[in-house]
Amino acid sequence: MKFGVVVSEGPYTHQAADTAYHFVKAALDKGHEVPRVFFYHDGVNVSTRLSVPPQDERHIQKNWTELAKKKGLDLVVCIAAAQRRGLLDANEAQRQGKDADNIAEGFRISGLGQLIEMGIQTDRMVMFGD
Amino acid sequence: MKFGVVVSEGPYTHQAADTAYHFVKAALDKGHEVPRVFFYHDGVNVSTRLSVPPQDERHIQKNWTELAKKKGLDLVVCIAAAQRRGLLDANEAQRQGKDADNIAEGFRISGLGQLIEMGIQTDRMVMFGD
Amino acid sequence: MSTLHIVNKSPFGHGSLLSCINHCKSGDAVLLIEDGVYGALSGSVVEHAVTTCAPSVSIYVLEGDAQARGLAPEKLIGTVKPVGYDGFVDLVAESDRTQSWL
Amino acid sequence: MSTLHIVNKSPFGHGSLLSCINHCKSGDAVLLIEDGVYGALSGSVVEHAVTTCAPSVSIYVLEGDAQARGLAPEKLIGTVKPVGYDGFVDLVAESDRTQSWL
Amino acid sequence: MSETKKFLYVNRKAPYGTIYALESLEVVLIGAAFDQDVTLAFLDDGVFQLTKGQDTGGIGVKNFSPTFRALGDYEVTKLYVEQESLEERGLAAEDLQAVTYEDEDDDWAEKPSIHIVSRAEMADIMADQDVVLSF
Amino acid sequence: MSETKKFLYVNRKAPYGTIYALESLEVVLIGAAFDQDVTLAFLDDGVFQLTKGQDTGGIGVKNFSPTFRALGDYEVTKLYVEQESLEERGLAAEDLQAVTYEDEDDDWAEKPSIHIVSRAEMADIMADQDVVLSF
Repeated sequence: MKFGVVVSEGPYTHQAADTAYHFVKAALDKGHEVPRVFFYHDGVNVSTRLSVPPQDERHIQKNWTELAKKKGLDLVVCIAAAQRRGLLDANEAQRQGKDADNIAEGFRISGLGQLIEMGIQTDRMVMFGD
Repeated sequence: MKFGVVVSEGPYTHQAADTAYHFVKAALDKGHEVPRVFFYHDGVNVSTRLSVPPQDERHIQKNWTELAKKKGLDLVVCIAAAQRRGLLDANEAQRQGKDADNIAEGFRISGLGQLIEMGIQTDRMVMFGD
Repeated sequence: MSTLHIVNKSPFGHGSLLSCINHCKSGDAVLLIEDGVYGALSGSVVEHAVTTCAPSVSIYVLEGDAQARGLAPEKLIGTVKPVGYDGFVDLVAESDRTQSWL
Repeated sequence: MSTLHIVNKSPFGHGSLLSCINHCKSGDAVLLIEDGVYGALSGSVVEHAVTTCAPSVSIYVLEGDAQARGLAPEKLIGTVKPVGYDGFVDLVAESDRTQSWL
Repeated sequence: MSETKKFLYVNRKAPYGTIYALESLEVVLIGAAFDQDVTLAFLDDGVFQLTKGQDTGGIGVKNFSPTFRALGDYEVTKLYVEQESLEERGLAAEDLQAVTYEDEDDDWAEKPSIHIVSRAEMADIMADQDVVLSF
Repeated sequence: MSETKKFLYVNRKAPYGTIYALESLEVVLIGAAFDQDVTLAFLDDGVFQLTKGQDTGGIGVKNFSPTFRALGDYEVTKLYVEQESLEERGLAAEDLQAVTYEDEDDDWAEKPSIHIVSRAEMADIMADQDVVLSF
């Protein structure tokens, strides 16, 4: 079965990004497909590569990046939500005249249409948020 | 009178950073002092200079930076909360081996002791959060 | 020795306003801001809790937040007093401490 | 045609669980995750609402979240069924849709 | 894409205090281009999104309530508001702004998009969807 | 700094679902170095922070509940828990972990740091502070 997943809250602040991660891993382990994970609202903050959590804590962004690499996940960060909150990839930074970017490997910035498309193309959608 | 102010939530997601801004402006207009504003929890996200809100929306980070410049505010971003969430200044980025930084002008990163110190040295503390 | 309590959440989805009211002492003030302003609506299921909290406790509502949400003055509980950001500042200065019910 | 309702907030501070229960239909399932697991505590003020929602609605609690919060099995309402992340996945697959009460 | 699914947008949060209401509306507007069967549900504090007379001048935030009135142009015409949620908040139908659409199948007659429904009807609407998005 | 103020840390949120409980504890630990008069209040969902038997292995998040037991070493010895909040949640005093300190004024006798108080007593404690920090 194909699952679409939405993450709506930022890392560490809310548990949503953690629960979604464990859910996606369990779904893949059971042989389901997770063609896309969509990060919306504060969920876009998961994608920053500048996070430096304490040594004894999980590294939420790295967990997602590694899972994406291993399983070929499509991690999509909503562009509108990301712009407001200061999450940019190199292209966006150049286009907006910003001197730095902060998106981690494994995440890509795209539009809200990708969320709707995920709803159409998957069998189930699960939202994790606040 | 001296007011200390704490902002505990991120920009746009919650109204806290806006309400705090209007409160600080009103306090200064009435002749009070606001020696420090402390950004904690997701409040540290206010300090990113990479935010690109829609043209017809307020620019929360710029509002704070300009108010700080005009009135000499001390905008302190909690280092522990900032590290988790991927907010770094140039020094921190170098120290952590990160290839980019994102703190805006007018904000400085420092420790939680600055919050306690603010509580000791001001007459009133007001917290804005979720 | 009085406290300014600040409530910023809707009382219909969150327990903050009721918890605040249950911990108020005579002479305290409660300021409703942000989504907290809905607590000032007359005719709601929390109106009784708000009105029986007064008169020993004064209830204020931040005007800009009430207007943003379309709460016209005639929709508000009669004893609730509207204040602007400047009135908010005065309330903080006049109280001995503030407590935000986050 | 059944729905898996997912509740992630404590029912003591937030209205989500009660609102969810009020919108459940016979045959639906409710999964309590994150701070929502507190809704499975026996002896609490929301126990009655949870137990009268069943038996036509099944209530599940995410084990890892319950253990993290120190909710031992004997503290939970007897009819609530614990599931792991794999059971969560099965519940999603077996239902026709999920609805998160954020 | 030829498949048509029933999308329900569930709005349970008040406007302005948090961004969810605004960002929900952004999804609805983008989603309208996908020709799906779209319904919006307003319950709990979500009913506050539709109150009339919203004026955000005093808080320096953009007033997005007029955008609801544009939904008809995007063929989003089913907005269900829960009666019990209104009553608990001391609100009635007349406290909500008018949102209408022009019905192309009925000589472009102007019709209301907002329908007040009972909690039981809302539960039926929720149970009749393919995809439920919560904000 | 010679001035001593009364600091109250108000904890009203559950642990793990959000970070407030953990980041509150980080403030308390740093604040302990400032030699102020520190009190912690646990009410509403905040009482869940002190439950015993927390085991976060299944969710991959750090278990910070043992840190409360270290507060005595930082001379943070006043933890007030509201009785009514416990009861509403089906909890009793024995569901909380033991937190103690060694009283240097009483021959280092081990004493409980946690005190169960009524809602009215909690209101009195809140009204007796200089600075109230809410988490």
